[in-house]
Parts: sequence; structure tokens; C-alpha cells
Amino acid sequence: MSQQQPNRLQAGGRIDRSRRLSFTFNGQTYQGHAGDTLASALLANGVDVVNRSFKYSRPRGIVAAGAEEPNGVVQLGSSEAAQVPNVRATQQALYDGLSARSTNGWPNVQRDLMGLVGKLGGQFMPPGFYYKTFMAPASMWMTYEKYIRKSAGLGRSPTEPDPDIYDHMNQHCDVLVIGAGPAGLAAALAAARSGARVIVADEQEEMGGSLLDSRELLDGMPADRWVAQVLEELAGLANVTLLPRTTANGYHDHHFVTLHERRTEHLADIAPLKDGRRQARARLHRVRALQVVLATGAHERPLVYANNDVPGNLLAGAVSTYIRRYGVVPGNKLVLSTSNDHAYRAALDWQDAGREVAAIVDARPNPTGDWIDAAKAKGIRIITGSAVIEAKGDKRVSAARVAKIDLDAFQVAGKVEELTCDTIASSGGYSPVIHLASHTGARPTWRDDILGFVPTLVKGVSAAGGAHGIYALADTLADGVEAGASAAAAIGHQVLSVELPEVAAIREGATCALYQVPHENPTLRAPKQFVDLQNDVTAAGIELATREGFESIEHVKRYTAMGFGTDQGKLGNINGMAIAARCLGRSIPEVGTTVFRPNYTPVTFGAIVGRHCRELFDPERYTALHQWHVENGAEFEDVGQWKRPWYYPHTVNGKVETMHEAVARECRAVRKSVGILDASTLGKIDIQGPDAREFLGRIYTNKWEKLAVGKARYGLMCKDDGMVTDDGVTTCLGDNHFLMTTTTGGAAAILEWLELWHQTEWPELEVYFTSVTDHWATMTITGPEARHLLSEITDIDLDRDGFKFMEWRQGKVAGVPARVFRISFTGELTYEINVQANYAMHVWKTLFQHGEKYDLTPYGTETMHVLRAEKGFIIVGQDTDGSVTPEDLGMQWCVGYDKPFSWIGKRALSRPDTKRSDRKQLVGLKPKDPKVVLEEGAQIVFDPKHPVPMPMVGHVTSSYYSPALDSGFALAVVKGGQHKMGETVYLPMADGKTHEAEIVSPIFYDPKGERQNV
Amino acid sequence: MFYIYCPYCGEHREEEEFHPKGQAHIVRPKEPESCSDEEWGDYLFFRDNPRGIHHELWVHAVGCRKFFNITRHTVTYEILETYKMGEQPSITAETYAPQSSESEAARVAKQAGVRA
Amino acid sequence: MSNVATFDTRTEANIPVESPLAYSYRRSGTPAVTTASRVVLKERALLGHLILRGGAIVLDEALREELGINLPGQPQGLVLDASGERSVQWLSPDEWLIIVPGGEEFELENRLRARLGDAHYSIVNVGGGQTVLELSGEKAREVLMKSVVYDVHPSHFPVGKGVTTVFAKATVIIRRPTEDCWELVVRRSFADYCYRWLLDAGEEYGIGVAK
Amino acid sequence: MQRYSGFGLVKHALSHHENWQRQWRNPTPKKEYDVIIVGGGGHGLATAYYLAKEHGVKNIAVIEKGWLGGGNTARNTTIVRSNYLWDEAAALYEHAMKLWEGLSQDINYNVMFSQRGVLNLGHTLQDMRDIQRRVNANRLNGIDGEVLDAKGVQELVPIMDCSKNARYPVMGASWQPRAGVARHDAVAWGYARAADAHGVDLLQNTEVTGFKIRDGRVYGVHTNRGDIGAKTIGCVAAGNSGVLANMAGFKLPLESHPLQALVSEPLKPILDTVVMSNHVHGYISQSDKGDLVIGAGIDGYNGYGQRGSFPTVEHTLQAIVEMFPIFSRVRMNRQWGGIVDTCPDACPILSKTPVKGLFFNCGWGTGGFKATPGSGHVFAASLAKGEMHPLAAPFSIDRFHSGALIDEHGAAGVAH
Repeated sequence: MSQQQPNRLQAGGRIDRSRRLSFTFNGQTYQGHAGDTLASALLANGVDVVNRSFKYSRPRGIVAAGAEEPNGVVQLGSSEAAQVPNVRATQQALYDGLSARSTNGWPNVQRDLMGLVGKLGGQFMPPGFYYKTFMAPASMWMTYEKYIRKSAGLGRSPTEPDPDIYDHMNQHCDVLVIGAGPAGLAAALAAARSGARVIVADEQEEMGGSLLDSRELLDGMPADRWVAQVLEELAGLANVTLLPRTTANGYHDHHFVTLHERRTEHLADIAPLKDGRRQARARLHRVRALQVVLATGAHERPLVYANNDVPGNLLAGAVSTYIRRYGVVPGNKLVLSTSNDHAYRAALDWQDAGREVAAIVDARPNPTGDWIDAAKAKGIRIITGSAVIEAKGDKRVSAARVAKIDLDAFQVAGKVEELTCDTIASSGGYSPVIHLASHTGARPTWRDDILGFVPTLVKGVSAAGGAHGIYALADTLADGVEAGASAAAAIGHQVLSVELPEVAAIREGATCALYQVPHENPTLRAPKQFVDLQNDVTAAGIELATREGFESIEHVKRYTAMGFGTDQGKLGNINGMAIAARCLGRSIPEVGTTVFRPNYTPVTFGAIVGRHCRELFDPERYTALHQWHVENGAEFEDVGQWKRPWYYPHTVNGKVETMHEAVARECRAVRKSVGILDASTLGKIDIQGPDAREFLGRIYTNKWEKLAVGKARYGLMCKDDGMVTDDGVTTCLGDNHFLMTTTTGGAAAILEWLELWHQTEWPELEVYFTSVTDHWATMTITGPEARHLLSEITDIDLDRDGFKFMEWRQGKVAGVPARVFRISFTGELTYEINVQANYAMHVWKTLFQHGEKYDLTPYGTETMHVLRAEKGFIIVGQDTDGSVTPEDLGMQWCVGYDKPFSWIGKRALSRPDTKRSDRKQLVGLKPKDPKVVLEEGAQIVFDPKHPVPMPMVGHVTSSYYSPALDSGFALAVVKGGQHKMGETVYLPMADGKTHEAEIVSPIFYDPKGERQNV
Repeated sequence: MFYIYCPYCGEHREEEEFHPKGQAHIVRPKEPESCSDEEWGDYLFFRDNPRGIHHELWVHAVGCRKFFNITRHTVTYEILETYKMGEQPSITAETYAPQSSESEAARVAKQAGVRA
Repeated sequence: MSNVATFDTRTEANIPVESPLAYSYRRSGTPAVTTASRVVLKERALLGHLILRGGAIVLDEALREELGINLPGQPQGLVLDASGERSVQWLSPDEWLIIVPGGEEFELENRLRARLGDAHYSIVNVGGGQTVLELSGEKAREVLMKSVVYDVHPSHFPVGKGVTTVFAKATVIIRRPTEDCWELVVRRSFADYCYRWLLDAGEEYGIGVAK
Repeated sequence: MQRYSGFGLVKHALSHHENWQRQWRNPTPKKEYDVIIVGGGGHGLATAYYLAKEHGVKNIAVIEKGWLGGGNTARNTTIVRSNYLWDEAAALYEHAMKLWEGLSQDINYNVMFSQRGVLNLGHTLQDMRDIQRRVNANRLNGIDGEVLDAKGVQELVPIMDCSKNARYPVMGASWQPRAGVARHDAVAWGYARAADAHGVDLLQNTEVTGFKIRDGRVYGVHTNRGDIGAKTIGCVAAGNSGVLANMAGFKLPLESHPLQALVSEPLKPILDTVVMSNHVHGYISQSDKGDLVIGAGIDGYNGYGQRGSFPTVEHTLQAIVEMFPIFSRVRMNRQWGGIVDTCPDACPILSKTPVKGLFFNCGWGTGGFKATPGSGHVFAASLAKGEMHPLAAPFSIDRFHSGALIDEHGAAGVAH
């Protein structure tokens, strides 16, 4: 077509020659066409070297035309944020402005200095060489490692956040068809016509698979016309979803399949706006299918011969694809080395494109079949019983060395002929793509007749066509129809007949088993024969591994790194296994198989994350008062998923208070006048039923049978191992009606805990639990002025004897129906006002309207923690850690030892370890220096002079500065602490200081509890 | 990801709606105080851990919030049956044998999608 | 059931109320509904929500008498009255969600309690704790597919069905009261998260918020 | 044993690598051994090596039903650290850490132990309390570590989002500089080669089908290759421990769960430390090959299928991208699952059993790989003496009856 694209054909292929696209590779500008992949465009432009191999730095070119490509792995992106590492050029559609670079090679891929190292030093890098060296001196390893790391890796990560968005689509279907080649389309048609919900996913830019470059006719039409007809019918059916550019990456349990749809990667490196709106760069379809048809086709295997990695060595099928689909002949003179008939197409296509075929080298002594006849008819030289044993050339193939080979003796059996050429196409047969089936855990089985593994299928999955070794087009179509029809029928859909297109039968001879081609020299001395191109694994490497005793194929893989690249061994694994089998004198099935794991091809993290990122990473739960907190400058603390006000810093004289200053101010306000806390996040569970009381008695450590209507009580919950798990106040609303409160973080778990016991152990108890956490907003006003404040806006009688501590009343607050609880977590006179959340903002604001004269001060969780700690009230999860019993907390007062039912946790308290008197027990700590605020988490010792390791006897669980005491104070657990009041303990700190503290009662403030009772 | 038939909702639901809660049919001793420490420790901590058929307690946490039981194969992850609280499994390690294809098909028709 | 404290948490007084999305509207805005909007989101705020628990047979009769609606006989059932204003939804074998126009719930609770007498059941007012988001438009189903794991295909989710399921990382109830609209019953504290999620997921369809 | 060195490598290269010896033999089982180790993973091989090397036991077999190092040794995320909270756990893991530090030289096999440091992030006030508690305990136990604030974390890992915009902003971290990663396969192979050199028989493809037990004492094992006798047997079979215990007629307080992990495609060096976050739940390091190695959480159900549920992987990657927004365009190459035995207190069992002569070393949960040398070392000493080594003693099965659990759930972080 143009001078600029020396390998582009004048006509043919599925590209649009009228749409010219410009792109850059390694900084140089090239032209391609709409419909090209990056790989086809590079080949069209005669770019031979696309990369350098990572271990030996050898020049590498394009080998394949699809997902199995090991070499054409490039860095994409025209800006820093748009970088995409490790893009397979064979799967990247060309777009205008595409910018790509090789991932290895310094200073560039053409003149790579590391290549010299590879050439000279390759000898010294057998598999596992790093296990055998870099050990001395030991101190140098981190330095060695730095250089090893630098030379590894392929592309690079962007260093700026991703500008793109991604999303998920949860799909459900009757039949999922994976692959839209001949088998997949036939299966889809059969299933779709039954009315079943069908999804068809195909990884390529266009659906049609091998039909897009086929030489065969369907109903007398070119194959792609049949494809177009079928796609048109499918697209018109409401029960069918077609997903092109969509790779099935993981087959998970019970037919859950993840499909990775690339929605904009064929357009630009950053998703362009669509109708002025952002669109997802990629979408993950999370598909639950009832039936799955795997029509994933087969991968061609290259032959393993010396220097088979020099650019210009390609798969035979890829040669056909580039010529017929993209209108690109990747060279001038071809030698084809094959073990089968099918590959002959490459030579026919090559010659049809007007370029020279030097010879077809067939490993079989007497190949016969229609393709062979066609080649003969075209006058192509066929050399039988032979193979290409070595490629010549450095940055491009310059010749093929061909020789007769003895397959049984594994040796060269004749004179070597050197054929001048620039391209060697090879084919060693086909490997069904069994990856998805093996994700399910089912091991594939080897079939000698097709020289490949076929998938073992769990119920509900079927394979069609090449995916289980059926290759002839007519058979493939029939197999597809059968698979699609059976799948639909299995779930009760009536299947209509599908007439198959007429396809001429093609006579093909058997493939011979050839993996590694023998060389004149033994494998260890021959030039490198590559098995896994991306990881530079050679036949010699595999042989060496087996010599060193690595006999399991898993060992061989791991020792040589075979199959661990981004191509995951699609090209190399079977050849590698076959070589290992030969070295070990076993058959391939004896050597075993390798297990493929998801993903089939790599999947962008962003696509898996979907929109669960940034501000939607995890829900932020808000109370009904959240806006007020934001507007009033609150700093927030994450408590579970809730955003709770932590403290409210004021700006005083243009200076924002520190947390310490704000908290001190908030604490003083509560102790002196009145403060207000948004306590809406506490879990609230409505409990109704005649057995509610009995249930509470079983689930709490303390007693509930006598709690009167109108009263509230603190309760402690344990698990059956005796360890404290939650606490809170539960109120008796009616004789059969209670309101339980739980910790903020424990709400959901406790509701499930109650249901667990009710449903599994005590279904006979008549009781129901319903969460009302979100229904009620809870505002806690606390401090000496609380009663005065509340009395201004309520009709409830707040008289100290009429409405006592640990009681509740209902009435109106600020005109809103409210339940008011007189309980206290600060030790001060406290009312907790509960209103329906929709009214909360009104009530809160009304309190502030009336609160100004009382210096009503909003306070957050930090102040709440200080105030409760001054009173010795615990926070479950802070002062406990799952290893603390009620007795350890000194809360025997909250334990009903003589309750008739052996409540949850009781029995465990009498185990030897829970009975120990020297368990860690909750105490108060008074620092000897009142200015010291001990570190939370500081470890406590009795003997500060003890050498390390020092016996630790406990740790600080809560520690604050108390404005009321004008001193630091702490809660801690200390071994036997409850019997060590007044004793001194030591806290050796990281800065070398050792603090001293006295063990005291955990109640620091108002020990008699007078203030809450006023 | 499992596809689980909730015996209370009467349909298959995605695993994300459920939480596993360990071995099924663990009964809290009726007289905890008369248990030895050994018996109590066994009740608290010692569970069946079979490689094969396992009876499990699950809860349809994001759904009907009911606890129920699953008989599941711990290697293939095949769910053989689900049943309500208070019911007993019909398939156990003793009675389980990989079924004939016919009966398997019958079950799949009823609970399609649970096999893998 | 006796011995239960009932309480009308709603008042007729002219008191400002804030729906669970009040903050979200201010913070995230309300994209206008335009001709390009293929999804429309609308909050049906301040309805009366009751959770009813008990045995189906007893409750069915009471409900029919007092609300004129049968208890849904099947799991996932959603039954509406003729006006479409009142509905009862199956949540679990012993749990139902009743939604009525705001203000009717307390009276309904009292009538049900009177009729149910000493039977074992519970009725809990949860109206302050949840809100209803209505999704309509040709792409409503796509937005749901991006958000929930449950199969919302019409063949699997016909009108008259309702389920509790996973919505992004929250729990919601999804209902299909009519052909053209979906309802999400969302907990108050998660409402802002769900709102932001829906705006984000609906962006490509030009989602608009009707007020 | 052919000694490995850079010089040797050159010598072999000149002879076309034709003279490398086997790294271990493939022996025929003998009728009787002094000690049998059941399980040829890292722990089992290390046990055999130290038994032979330090305790002079001559006649040892390691019985492996598959290939050496084919269980969790081959499937973990290779993190090594010793900053555990409770004294008993810290002592055991620090014992392992000290052995790690000289391991390559000791066994003449480069296990690529890279002491690049481990960060355990804190995202909430309680996280930071727990971190301070753990680091203070580590320091008094003689284990390195310090508490960093968000700024300190950002300096160590500039590519991490430590801003306040994050959903759960990083508040700080614990930092253990001596911690790091190692090459997992090399650990198994290195111990195997070293044990073999001391005469240990490594019997692969040999599956234990039962124990020979008489009068409460073990006399050997039944295998698919015939009976093999020994009066001391140590079971170190990770995910299969429960099955083995059943064969011996007792139960263990273990449940086997899938633990998943994944790797990205290989990338040029970008992350130089190990970063772990319990709160957003993900952990990540970069292998020498360039892969980002990412660990997910434990699936909640029992499973021996070496695979778990996809949402676990989704949540993990959400956490990784939350911490490292720049990785959003990086791609996930492969995922896999191991089988981990979890104990109710997230600590292992190293213990005698009701059967005399039969010892178990199991229940490592997610902590197995990092403990490999230490576990092998103390278990070897225990088998040699017939009494549990002092560092192993607290990890007896008895604790589940007495209540003396070592509850690492509490504050140490579950993820590894």
C-alpha cells in the first residue's frame, strides 16, 4: 500500500485502508490502519525487534497473533497517568496517537548493552543460578539483590493515580458461551434459538475467531460472511448479550465466571468522554451461569529448535492470520517447519500474498492430505522427515538450517542444508485451551490421538470444537451446535433445529509428536532452544533441572520459572513437559499436568476494583446530625464504618485549637455545666416477646428477671469462652419489651449473635429482635446543668426523685415525641434523648438555642473517652481484647453467679486458666509524675532493671490527661493487679525513659457516684 | 463463589449474601456446670475438619437472616444439600457416593447451578 | 401482645423534618432530570415503615382485616393495595415489611395489636431509620446490575417481588412494585453512600434526581 | 554435597553444566527409621535437617505425598517477620528470625532472605493503640521495631496514599526493619538438599494412609509404598493435619480454610518494603522478579480445594488500590489458594498427642512460612528429646482445655 508499510499487502484483510492511523513505537512514528493490532501494524512497518528478553537480553520479535504472545509485551501510554505496563501488542487494537515502548533494552532495543552481558554471561545463568551464588559475603546480599531486581520486571507502574473509572456488571444467564469462533457461534445460535438467556464473550476485537482468517467456504461463502450473518441474527435477539473485547478470565465455583471487557482500550489510553460523560475504561462482568460452553479453541505450539527466538520466527497460524486478516506479510522468504497438515496454510497464504516460500519442512516421512496436495500443486518444495534444527541470524532470521531427523532416537539423521530465508514459521500441533476448565480444580487428561490435554468437565460445563481437540471445521460447527443445544436443553429449554452450513471436508493426515527438535550437538551444548520465550527458559534448562533431581513437573516449572510469565505458559508448557518427560524417560501423562489458575490473561486491578474505590471504597455511615458536625468544624473518628465527631476544635484568636486543648475545654464544660454528644451510632435492638427477659438472662452475665418497666440496667456479654464481647444498657420498656443497646462497632454482630442463639439453641423462647439503630437519633446531654437545659424544652417531669437515675420516661422534647433515658457514661447528671431520626436536627438545634446560657458544648468521642475513663467505665475492644473476663475487669457485681440458667460464658470462668489469681486485671494507674500521660499500649513491668527480654505484666489500655484531676491517669491490665493496690509499676519506653506509676482503683473521679445522682 | 440454595427463601442466592458459621449440629451442653474442662474445651474449640463431606452452619445474613445447614464437599466445594435448622442431613460421609449421572441430572434440574 | 410499650414517634406539629437524603442533596447535589436522562432517581421520603414479625397464619388474617392486604404467601412476595400506597413484603418466614403513607403507621400498629391480642408477634416502627429510593427509566435495570448481585432480569424479578440483597457494600431491599419502577429500601445511615453510588453508576446514563 | 559458590558456577559453565549433581537423592524407603517426619514442606524438611545436624539422629525419613515444598511452602506470600504481640509467639518467631538471618550460609543455598522491612499500618485510633502495645512488647522482648506516624510511613513508601483523603487515612504504622521476604521454593529445596546431605531419606510421592498404633504408642505408618516403621513420628502436614489426626484417632482444634494470594505482572522495582494493613485488609510486597505479591484474607468456610471465593480477591485488590491508587492500571496475572489450618487462638500447635511417640506441628494459620526455621528447629529438639522444647511448650493442645490460649487475634493482626 505504501512505502511506509513495506509488509502491507495492496488488498485483502479486514483492515480499513481508508483510515490511516499514526502511532509511535520507541519514539519513532509509524502508520497503520483501522482494524490493525499494534502487532500487525509493527509487522507491516517491518519492525523486527520489539523487545529484549529479560534474562539474556536477546532481541525478540512478534511470534503469535493472540493471547499467547510472549515477546510483544510493551509499555503503553502517552502520559504518565495513562501508562499501562505489559500490554500484548497482539491484543492491542491500533488507534490514532497510540504510543508504545519496549519494556526492556538499554539504551534501546536495537542496541542493547545488556545484550552483550546476555551473550557473554548467558552461560553463567543456568536455571536457579541465584540459589547457588550471591551468598558471600552475607552482608552483600541486599546489594546484589538491588541489581537483580533492577534487571527483572517487564514494564513499569504509572506513578500517578489512574484518571480512569471502571465498573462491574452482575450478570445471570442460562448459557454462557466463551469464544465466538465457529464452535462458539454455532453453540450460541443453538442456545439462543431455544429462548435461553445467552451471553457470548469473545476476547478479540471482532467475533469470528479462526473464521476471520480461514481459507474455507461455508455454504459457498467466505467464512467471514457466515460470521456476519450469525452475528446479525444473535444481535437481533433480546435474550442474547454479545460481548466482544471480553475475555473470560476466571472460572470460579458453581459456574461463576469473570469476564473482563475492555471498553475503551481500542480508542485511547485514557477513556474518552462519551456524550460528554465519563465511561468506564473496563468492565468486569460477574457472571453466574447455569450452563457454560467452552469454545475457547486451541493454541498452536511452536517447535523448539536452536535460536528459535530470533525475530522472524513465528507461529504458522500467526503468519496466516497476519496475511489474511490484517493484510500483512511479515517477511519476504519463508521456511515452514511443521509436524502437521494444518500449518501448510501458512505457506499457501504466503505464496498467495506474492512472496516466496523457500520450503515446507515436514517432520513426517510421508505426509499426505489435501493441504499437502495444494502445496505441491503450487510448486512449493516439501522436505519430508526433516525439521528446522536451527535458525541463523541476530536481529532477524537470515537462514534456516534444515536436516533429516530421527524422532525415535532424538537425533539429527542426515546432512544439514542451510536455506536462506527471513522468516521461519513453525507448528508442532495444537493445544486445546483448557485453562478455564482447569480453574474449577478438574485435572485435564492427555490424549495421544490429538497430542494434547483435553479438559475434564464438571457438571454443567461442556467444551466445543478446538477446546477439546475437534479441529475440522465441519466437525467443529456440528460440535458447537450440539454443545449449545444440550446446554439449553439441560435447563429445560426447547431447542429448535439449527441447520449447519455446508463445508467441504478436508482430508488431513495425522500429526506427529514433535516438541523439541534435535540438534547436532547435545541439548546442553547446542545453541539455546527456547521453550518459554518470556522467561528465557531453554530445553537445556529443563534438562539441567531434571539432572539436578527436580523430577516433579511442578519442581521443573518452579526451578526454571517456566510458565510464570504474563503468557502463563500458553506456548511453552506442553513443550516443556514433553522435554521433561523425555529427560526423565517417562510419558507426558506420567509427568503429569500443570494446573492453570485464574487469570487466563491478566486483568487490570481497576477493573476488579470497579467503583469500590476512592470515596466509595467503603460506606461512610452518617447520623442524622452529620451535617451539623461538618458545619461546626468537627474532626471525625472512624468507628467501624461510622464517621463520629472526634472533637470540635475552636478557632481562638485565629489559632485552631489542638486536640488536647479542645478536649480539655470540652471535658471542663461537661464537668462544670453541660455538654452534648451525638450517640446515635450505638446499636439499638428492639426485643419483644414473653420470653424476652429469660433470653436476656441467658445472653448477659447479669440478672434481668427483676428489672421493672421504666428501668434500665447495664449488661455485660461474653462468648461461651468466658471472654467479654460487648456491653451496653438495656431498658425495660414493657414487661415483654426491651430496648438493648450495643457498642457502635458491635451492633450488627450482636444482632446476629442473638438470632444465632435463638434460632439454633432456644427456638422455643418466644422473642423477636429487630434493629432500630437507624430509627432513633440519640443525643446525650450531660453535666450539672443538663436538667435545667432539658427542662426548658420538655414536658417530662425531670424531678430527681420522680425521674431517677437508671430510669426512662417518654414525652416531648422540643415538640417532638421522645424517649429520655437517665443513664450516664460520664458520671455526670445525664439525659439521653431519643427521637425519630428525621426530627433529630430540629431537636439538636433547639437544644443549642436554649443551651447558650449554660455554655452547652458539643463534644466528641475523645472527650467521651476521657470522661468515662475518669469513672473507670470500660470500652469493649479498647480495655478488653478478647482475652478478658468480667472478673478480670473487676466487674463481679455484673455477674449473676446464681442464675438458674448457665448463661453464655459462665462455665468457662471455672476453667483452670480463667480461675488463676494472677490473671491480668483491670486497674487504674496513677503516674508518679502527674504531668506524664502514659502511652496507650505501654508495657508494664515490676522490675525495670531486668535485662531484655523483660517479663511484662500488663499494659496500658486507656490513658488521658484529666482536666478534672489536672493529671495524667490511665486504665491498665496488670497481672494480679486487683490485689496490688498502691504498689508501684514501671513502664520502660522507647525513648529510654522509664515511667513509674501507682496501681489504684480504676475509678478516678467521684468514686461514690454522687454527681450522676443529683 | 458459591451459589447457595436458601431453604427459607426457596431460591439460589450468591455467596456474598451469606456467612459461614462453622460446623453444623454443635449442641451446647445442656448442663454446662457438670461438664469436665475437657468436655467444655471440646465443645468450644474442637471441630470436624473433614476432607470430604462436611455439614456446615450458614446464615443468610444479607437476606432472610435465617441460619440453616449445608452439606458440602470440602474438596470439590459441591453443595449436596441445604436444610433448615432442626432438620438432619440426608447425605452424610457414610451414605455419600458420587451419584449416577441420572440422579445427578434430576437434582441439577431442581437446584441448577450448584455443581462445580 | 400486651406488656409492650407503643409510642407514636411522629408528631402532627409543624416541626422541620429531614429525610435521610437531606445531607446528600446538599453535599452531592441533585443532577437535573433532562430529556437525556435514561434513569431517574426519586426519594419517597418519610413513609411509615413497620417491621412485623410472627407466625404467618395469625398475621395474615389481621393484616387482611386491618390493611386490606394479604400477607404475601410466598418468599420474596410483595403485595400492594389498589392505590399502590400501601404494601406488605416478605422478608423472612417470620418477618414482613409494611410500608404505608407517613402518619398511618402508628394507628395501623395499634389496630393490629388490638386484633392480634395475646398472640406472639412483634411490631416495630422503623420509619425513621429507612427511606425508599425509586429508580425508573430505561436504564434503571442496568444501574441495578452494576450495584446488586441479585438477578434483576424481568424473567427472574417480575412485578410483585422484593428481596433483601447486597447493594455495593450495603444491604438494601429491592422491590418491583410496577413495571416501570424499582424501589430500594435503604437504611438511613447508608443512604448517602447509596445515593453517591447511584449517581456514580448512573452517570453514563445521564441520571437525574427528581425532587 | 557439591558446594555452591560463584566460582563453582563459572566452573560448571565451562563444562556446559553437564556435571551438576542431584540436589537430593530419590531413595527407596527403608523398613524402619529412627524418626519419620510426615510432610515434606518447609517445616518438615527443616525439622529433618536440624534433627540430623544438631541432634545426631542418623536414620530419618521425610514422607511426602506429593512433591517437596508443594503445599503452603509453594503458595504463600513469603513474608518473614517476628513482631508478634504475645511473649510466647514472639519468642518462637524471633527464634526463627535469628535462624533466617544466617540461613543461606548455613545450608549453602541462597534463600534470598531480603530484610527490607515490614510496615503494619494503622488506620484507626484503636489500630494505633494496638500497634503501640505490640511494638512496646517487642522492644522489651528484644525484637526490633518502632512506631511511625503517617509522615514517617510516607517517607518510607512515597508511592502510598497517606493523605487524609483516604477513606481510612493512614495514621501510622509499626516498622520492623529486620523483617522482609524470602524465596519460598528455595527454602524447601535448600533444606531438602542440606538434609539429604546429612543422609535423610526424602520419600516423595509417598502418602501416609494410616498409623501403626499399639497400646497407645505409635510404631510406624502405613503408606501407599508399604509400611514404614518408626517409634518417633512428627506430623508437619499443614492443611492435612486434621486428616492425619483422624487417622491416629483423635481430633485437633483446627479448621482448614482456603487462603488466597495473587500476583501482578512483573514490574520494574517500585515498592521496596512489605506493607501490610489489617484494617483495609491487604498486604503487598514486590518480588525480586518484579511481581507485586498480594495476600488476601482467609475464606470463612472449610476448604481443601486450594481455591477460594472471588469476592475475597476483589476486597483485597480494593484495599491495595485504596492504599496505592497508582496501581489501578497494573494488572493481576495469577491467583491461587493454599490450605491453612486455623486454630481458635491464631497460634500454632506444637505438641505431644494422646498417642505416645506421635507429635504434631500444625495450625500455623497464616504464619507458617515465616516460622519455618524456628518451627523446624524447636520441633527437631522436641522429637530428639521426647519432650517439648521450652519455646514450643506453650503451644500444647492442652491449652484448649485449660483455657490458656495465646490469643494473637487480639492485637497482633490477623493478616500475614
